[in-house]
Amino acid sequence: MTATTPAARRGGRRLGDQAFAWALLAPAFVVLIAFTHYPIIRSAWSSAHGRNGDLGTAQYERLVQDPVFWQVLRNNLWFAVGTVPTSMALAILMAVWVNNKLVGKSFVRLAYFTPTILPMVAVASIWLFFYSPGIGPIDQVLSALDIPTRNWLGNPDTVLPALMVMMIWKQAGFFMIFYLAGLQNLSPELEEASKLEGASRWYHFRRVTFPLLMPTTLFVFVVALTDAFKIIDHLFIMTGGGPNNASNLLLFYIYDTAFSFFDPNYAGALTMALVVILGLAAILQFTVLERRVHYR
Amino acid sequence: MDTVPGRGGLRIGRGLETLGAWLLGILWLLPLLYALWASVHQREAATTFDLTAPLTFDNFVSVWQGAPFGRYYVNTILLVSGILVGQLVLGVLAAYAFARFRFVGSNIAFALVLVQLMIAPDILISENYTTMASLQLVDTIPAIGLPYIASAFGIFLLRQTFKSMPIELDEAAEIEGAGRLGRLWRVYVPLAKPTLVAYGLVSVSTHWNNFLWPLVITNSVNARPLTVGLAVYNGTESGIDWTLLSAATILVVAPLLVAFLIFQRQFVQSFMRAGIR
Amino acid sequence: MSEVQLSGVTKSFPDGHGGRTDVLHGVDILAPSGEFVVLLGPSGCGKSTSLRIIAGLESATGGDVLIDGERVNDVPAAKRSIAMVFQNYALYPHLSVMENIVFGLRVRRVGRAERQERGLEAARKVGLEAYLDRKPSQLSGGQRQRAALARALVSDAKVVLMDEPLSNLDAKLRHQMRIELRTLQRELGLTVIYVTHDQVEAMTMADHVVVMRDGFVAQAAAPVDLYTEPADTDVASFIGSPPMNLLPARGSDAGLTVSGHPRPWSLDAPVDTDVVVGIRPESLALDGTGPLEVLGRVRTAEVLGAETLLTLEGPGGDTFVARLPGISRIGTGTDVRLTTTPDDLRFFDPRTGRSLTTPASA
Amino acid sequence: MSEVQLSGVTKSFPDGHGGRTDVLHGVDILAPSGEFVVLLGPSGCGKSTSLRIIAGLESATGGDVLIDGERVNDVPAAKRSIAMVFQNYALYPHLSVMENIVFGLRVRRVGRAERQERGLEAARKVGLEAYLDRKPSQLSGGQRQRAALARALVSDAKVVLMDEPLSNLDAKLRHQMRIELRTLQRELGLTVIYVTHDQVEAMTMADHVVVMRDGFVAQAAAPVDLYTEPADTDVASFIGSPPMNLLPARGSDAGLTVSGHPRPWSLDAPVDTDVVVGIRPESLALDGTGPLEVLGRVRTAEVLGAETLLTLEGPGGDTFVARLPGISRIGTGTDVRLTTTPDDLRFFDPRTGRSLTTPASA
Amino acid sequence: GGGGGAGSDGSVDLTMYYPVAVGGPLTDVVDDLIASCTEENEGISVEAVYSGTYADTMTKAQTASRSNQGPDLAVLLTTDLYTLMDGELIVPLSTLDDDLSWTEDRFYPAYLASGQAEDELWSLPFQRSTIVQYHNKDVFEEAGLDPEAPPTTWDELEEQAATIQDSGAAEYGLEIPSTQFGNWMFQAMAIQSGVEDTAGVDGIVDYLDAPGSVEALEWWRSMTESGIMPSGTTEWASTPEDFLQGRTGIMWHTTGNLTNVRSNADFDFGVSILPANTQPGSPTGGGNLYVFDRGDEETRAAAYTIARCLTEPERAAEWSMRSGYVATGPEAWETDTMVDYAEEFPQAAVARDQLEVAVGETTSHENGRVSQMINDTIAAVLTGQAEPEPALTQLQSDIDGVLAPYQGR
Ligand SMILES: Nc1ncnc2c1ncn2[C@@H]1O[C@H](COP(=O)(O)OP(=O)(O)OP(=O)(O)O)[C@@H](O)[C@H]1O
Ligand SMILES: Nc1ncnc2c1ncn2[C@@H]1O[C@H](COP(=O)(O)OP(=O)(O)OP(=O)(O)O)[C@@H](O)[C@H]1O
Ligand SMILES: O=P(O)(O)OC[C@@H](O)CO
Ligand SMILES: [Mg+2]
Ligand SMILES: [Mg+2]
Repeated sequence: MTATTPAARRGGRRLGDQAFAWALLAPAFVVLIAFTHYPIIRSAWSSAHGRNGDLGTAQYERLVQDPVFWQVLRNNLWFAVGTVPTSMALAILMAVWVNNKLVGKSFVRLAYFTPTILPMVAVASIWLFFYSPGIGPIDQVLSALDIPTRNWLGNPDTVLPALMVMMIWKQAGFFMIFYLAGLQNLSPELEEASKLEGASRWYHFRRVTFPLLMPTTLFVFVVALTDAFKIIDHLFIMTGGGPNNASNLLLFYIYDTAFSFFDPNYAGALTMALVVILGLAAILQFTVLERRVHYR
Repeated sequence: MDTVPGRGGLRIGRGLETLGAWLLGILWLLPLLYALWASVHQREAATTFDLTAPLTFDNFVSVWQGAPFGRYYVNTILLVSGILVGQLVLGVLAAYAFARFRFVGSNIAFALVLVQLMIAPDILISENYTTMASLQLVDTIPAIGLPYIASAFGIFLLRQTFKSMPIELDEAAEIEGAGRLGRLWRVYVPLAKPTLVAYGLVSVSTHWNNFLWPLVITNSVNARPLTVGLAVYNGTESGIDWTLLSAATILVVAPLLVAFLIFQRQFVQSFMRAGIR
Repeated sequence: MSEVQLSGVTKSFPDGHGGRTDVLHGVDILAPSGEFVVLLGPSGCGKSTSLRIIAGLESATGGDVLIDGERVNDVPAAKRSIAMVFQNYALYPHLSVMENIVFGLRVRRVGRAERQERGLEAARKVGLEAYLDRKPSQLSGGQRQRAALARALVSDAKVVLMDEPLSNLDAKLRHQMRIELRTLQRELGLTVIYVTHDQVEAMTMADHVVVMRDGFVAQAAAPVDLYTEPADTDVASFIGSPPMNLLPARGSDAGLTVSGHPRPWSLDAPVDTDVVVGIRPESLALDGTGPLEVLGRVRTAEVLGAETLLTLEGPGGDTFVARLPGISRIGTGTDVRLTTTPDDLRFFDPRTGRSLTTPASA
Repeated sequence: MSEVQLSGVTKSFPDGHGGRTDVLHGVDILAPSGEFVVLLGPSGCGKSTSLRIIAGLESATGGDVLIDGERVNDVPAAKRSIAMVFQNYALYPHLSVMENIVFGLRVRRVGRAERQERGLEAARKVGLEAYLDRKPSQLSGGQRQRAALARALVSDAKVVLMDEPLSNLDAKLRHQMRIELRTLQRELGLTVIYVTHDQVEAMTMADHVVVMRDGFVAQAAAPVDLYTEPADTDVASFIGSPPMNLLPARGSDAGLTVSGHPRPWSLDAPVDTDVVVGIRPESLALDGTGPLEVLGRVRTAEVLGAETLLTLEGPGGDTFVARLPGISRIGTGTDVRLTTTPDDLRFFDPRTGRSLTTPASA
Repeated sequence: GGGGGAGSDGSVDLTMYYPVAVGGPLTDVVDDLIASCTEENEGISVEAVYSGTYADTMTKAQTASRSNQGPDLAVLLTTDLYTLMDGELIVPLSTLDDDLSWTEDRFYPAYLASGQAEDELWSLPFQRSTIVQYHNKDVFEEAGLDPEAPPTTWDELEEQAATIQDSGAAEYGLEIPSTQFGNWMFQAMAIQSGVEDTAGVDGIVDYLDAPGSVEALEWWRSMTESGIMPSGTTEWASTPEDFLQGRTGIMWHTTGNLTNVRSNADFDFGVSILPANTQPGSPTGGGNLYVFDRGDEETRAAAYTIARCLTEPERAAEWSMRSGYVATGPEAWETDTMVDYAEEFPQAAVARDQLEVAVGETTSHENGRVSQMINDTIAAVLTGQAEPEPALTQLQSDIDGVLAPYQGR
């Protein structure tokens, strides 16, 4: 709302600013175009081709009729719903905790951040072990407590939640870092003012800290949502999307289609579907949220 | 050190919070703790948690010998530092444009940037391989890094950070005669330090651990990063040996852990708004 | 040469609901080269906005900004070579006091040694030499203000804008700084445009005072003229602390009847005309030697040390203030008789508020 | 009841190099319930720090903070029910003026209607009723300060701390606010601790004035006493604007020889003793009726409107200031003869600076 | 990178991709084998590129080939044969060698068969396997079973598994992994139930709805339901660990895991051929050496030379012992070192012996998609989402749809 840029401030009359802004963007755009936009256009182009090379909407007709596509889409939506709010909430909580006076602050910070540091290829294997029925620590603890154990990853009902837990674990500390940096932008005097008003820490958080962290939240939200559609490394090792696609996600399906089924045309169509879904989500996020974000 | 009043007064609440923070921390650390445990035990003990099980460093020895880790470290460091420098330079410049200038097409340009946030380069490996091939870059470190150096993530993050900075500081510098780049360099960048450090750590972690693209685009030990060495121990077709995998994991992440411990204090800097009222 | 001029400058801000708020309605200010111009006016009247427009931080919605006669509306701030003390300091939180002060010198690639020297000198002028390594967050409010001031002093700019640069300093320091600033300004031939709420500053430092009100210039004059010949009742009641008393009066054959006083003043007043009489509080004397009589009942008595302010209620129910020298211990409720002289009186048109004695200005 | 007391409070900050800077060295302040106490002192002397310690925003390194006789060092700020106007406002940037003002009322779950009403009333008191929907970034400096003030006024707290709450307001508004604040304080029986650099504020509003210097209390007294009987030369030269003139003198059989004056004053002075003589600028009169003579050559003459300040150089080379009523047009370089009376003189020990007439205080 | 091509001095640089499908540093072994071959064949140098799992290697080979930077030689799954042919990535060996009769001497026919299609030989057997049955002798003893008499029929298998479980000697009697290569396991059961042509004819799979196939899947499901096997799906990658931990008395797994089990089991274990329903049998498995269609003739010839060299008996024996894979032909088994090895570690010979009853692994067009579809159906049945018969019928018709374009080519 108050985000008037200096250019805006001067009524944007300086032609120089236009050229300058584009010059600032140029290097990034060269790389983006070369390695993102152009490939996407190529895959869009290939999605417009049938198996035999004819131009047409064959791939999209296939897509609409493909039950696996609809299932991975459903999975992915649940996956996003299950992971995004939780990991964001945990991230803020963690950030507030380690930003305060806390015994062993640096250690706790490190602990929260380790999931980001650990390579997915290795971590997925470790989680595979955690979840493995019987010998895995989770089941060992459960059976010690006389709670029935289960085949977490081998059961279509539990596999997605199990992966969500892991995703939350992986993401929360990652987002925490940005919230922590965001907290540094807040003036400590505001907290002092709230204290004097007798506000509880929660109240201050709700009414002051959180609203002022909105720029970070917008960022984290967009990233978390795209990540929910994007992070699939663990699937390669943990479930391969199974059992029977119960844990399959859109991008993994795209990957499979492109590199296991060697069907680039259909993969292109799926990719376009992903672009459209995330694009719509992003537009929604920006039109709804950006307006509410107070930047300064 | 004085304790600020009230920090003492709410001792119980604080205590509970501390407890909660620690519990969560330990929970979060479990996979790493497990990796530590497994890496120093024989295979039988790795899954049973018998505290009396003998310790061994054989896993590290055999892992170290299993792949040219020395060379991989060098490659990885070159790779991540190259990517980081690229990302920071391109990201800072682009974010500055988005945060502080109003220009024709800015919304479209920003949307085009966000596209990269949505489409992982992993999905585009086929096309990107072709590009690298035509650039004669296959099997080189730059080939691993190039697709990532314009990071939508970084641009977006820095845009948000720059946008939240007090405009007064920009104005003060402008008055002092600092040009647009001068202000970026002397005001925005230093003030964004916590974010830059956070981003740096995240970027380094990500690319330190990236696997698929490096595997595909490189062939030789001269260009390959650590994760490719690690992956040898992740042979899922015959079952995983968690002791070796863990030892390899520890070898791979140890530098990152150290880097985090060194840099984590940088998140907390003196107060951004102290100079303004 | 560095004359600064605003000519017919208007400014409106978006009001956040899609409309715009007009903040300046055609402001004309002339700051001749090498002169010290003070902007005075009520809170929110547009002083800071005017400064920011001169600096190039804000664009004028209309009108011209001229420096040395050239229109600079489109010249970016960085190119105008103007120094400024911001009302809210705008210190760089990540830099030490010294680094803050010499920031501009670094930008202009002044060598390290010279930078140090000039920075130190400026710091010394504002009494911050002991705090050079501190970060702004470790300074007191007044120290921050002084750091901001030093940053402007160290620059080479010939035009310096200062937005209440001394508001958080104690009287003693402020007095020193006034002298320091004035000396510096004269020595270097700076053109200074200076916003202040402190009338002592305005009166003692200014070559010209520009009084603003609600986004336009109410009067521009030399300080003494402003004090003695306010252009209208608004200026009259704004200048002076406490300001001029304004009492309703009506002329008749018998003279001028002021605020229900039983005895009209024998003055040559137009018959049957309402007029507003202005009397400065210090023109009312308790000793009773003046020819004109003013009666009142003491409502409050404020002892300031060097003087005492009596707030009185006249026979017509109007409140006015008298400023008596020294410590006066008159009790509340006492009826007193004060006198004044015709020369100390000012007359205003009750309808327009305009002075009936001075030619209308700006 | 809400008496506030600091007793032997010390405070040190980490200096960033591993050491610590001592900022308060044992401060004793007593603010009796329902009284208006003003903290006065040079920039950086520890006023804000003291307020922050009272509020509980900063902990005392040593000493006790007492509210109604109870030690509250460990009571969190939120539980002390103290309102405060921050020197740098600390407005919530994302909230409108209205929301800022009633923030505390919302915290305390005051109903919406009452909140609106009280918020509006406070806004009206500070003249912000037209700006209720604005964000702080859309306000002028003085408007921000008033918003901060209104936020404190609206609270129910019995103890209110104000850190230079009027520094960015114009004289007229400041005058209104002084009256407003004082009235409110009396009506509600508030205990107010008030930091200001404006001596008029200090003198007119305070029941007690506490003068601080370098982290300790130099003098605590009623305003008039402080003015008339400063405890030492530092206080003497800090209070008053311009402050008391301090001239070196030496007693002899012939009387007191002041700053190289040819004719000693016939006063009962101890022989062969150095003494510092304090004369308030307003005690020097140009009309020559006083028995004691002070000679000087005019260095500068500053016309303030209601009065003129002459800076003079005495025969001994010392500089001093005379404050003459009205607009005086004496040219620079003129030799003038001023007089004063023995009653207006204060004497200080040249070594310790302590007053030789008042009992040592604080 | 991406070598391939005759140098001006007549030397040829080759790139070879290979996966490491079994844990641990087998890269050294491959490097050694390559080194000895290049030594033997002057003028040829080979860059051996470790390229992840089978799937990674396939991805990499495809991707790189599309930019003409692909390998000259690669070890890839035999099941990808049609996919590679359809992508026109490989060449039939007859274009490089007029007389391929040597291959019949060197390789077991079952292995050789999986390199053949459209009357051509396309690849040379390299790291080959079958599914074998591992059993934990300690557990058998504890359960009161004869450790030297592992089950040879499904009934025995069920019985013994139940005994193991009831006795508490192990948590599960049996584990048969159902992820990743579940289709491979399923094929074994189908073979054992007498289903014909499971290897696929001309790249077309049509055995899935055969009655034997349905019986096989019903049997598999019944074991997960009765609890002698874990419920739901069982992870390929963690099955060996379960076996090594003594959680299961018996597992079915690739012989490629033999060295892994051997070096990590702290108990005596036996290896036996898979039990019979109506007949014994197992599909073959593993990867062959393919010569890619790139570079000039000389390059392809050199690639063929190296491929042939790598399969020589001594090297095949070496590779078998170090990796656990089956040495690919009788000549290799007759080498001295191999003879000694087999004597000392008779379990190693089981997979070879099983070749008598082995069938080529299902190899189809669109192999990736088809095997994924089969795996999905298995998972659906094992997790109780579907019934075997309708699910398999549906599966077959879906696959028919996918393969329709290739029918009768
Ligand atoms: N965080 C800090 N670290 C170190 N020194 C500090 C810190 N905060 C304040 N100080 C120092 O403590 C002294 C007292 O500061 P304080 O803010 O109380 O002054 P003050 O009396 O309010 O001054 P002013 O009138 O200028 O606001 C100052 O010299 C200041 O530099
Ligand atoms: N960004 C803005 N959007 C809308 N109105 C604004 C904005 N900035 C300032 N104003 C309004 O413009 C008017 C003039 O503001 P300005 O800051 O120039 O006042 P000022 O004379 O400096 O007052 P003060 O003495 O209180 O600092 C004020 O009423 C203020 O509320
Ligand atoms: O693990 P391997 O090498 O025995 O190979 C198994 C594959 O053939 C399954 O399709
Ligand atoms: Mg202002
Ligand atoms: Mg202060």
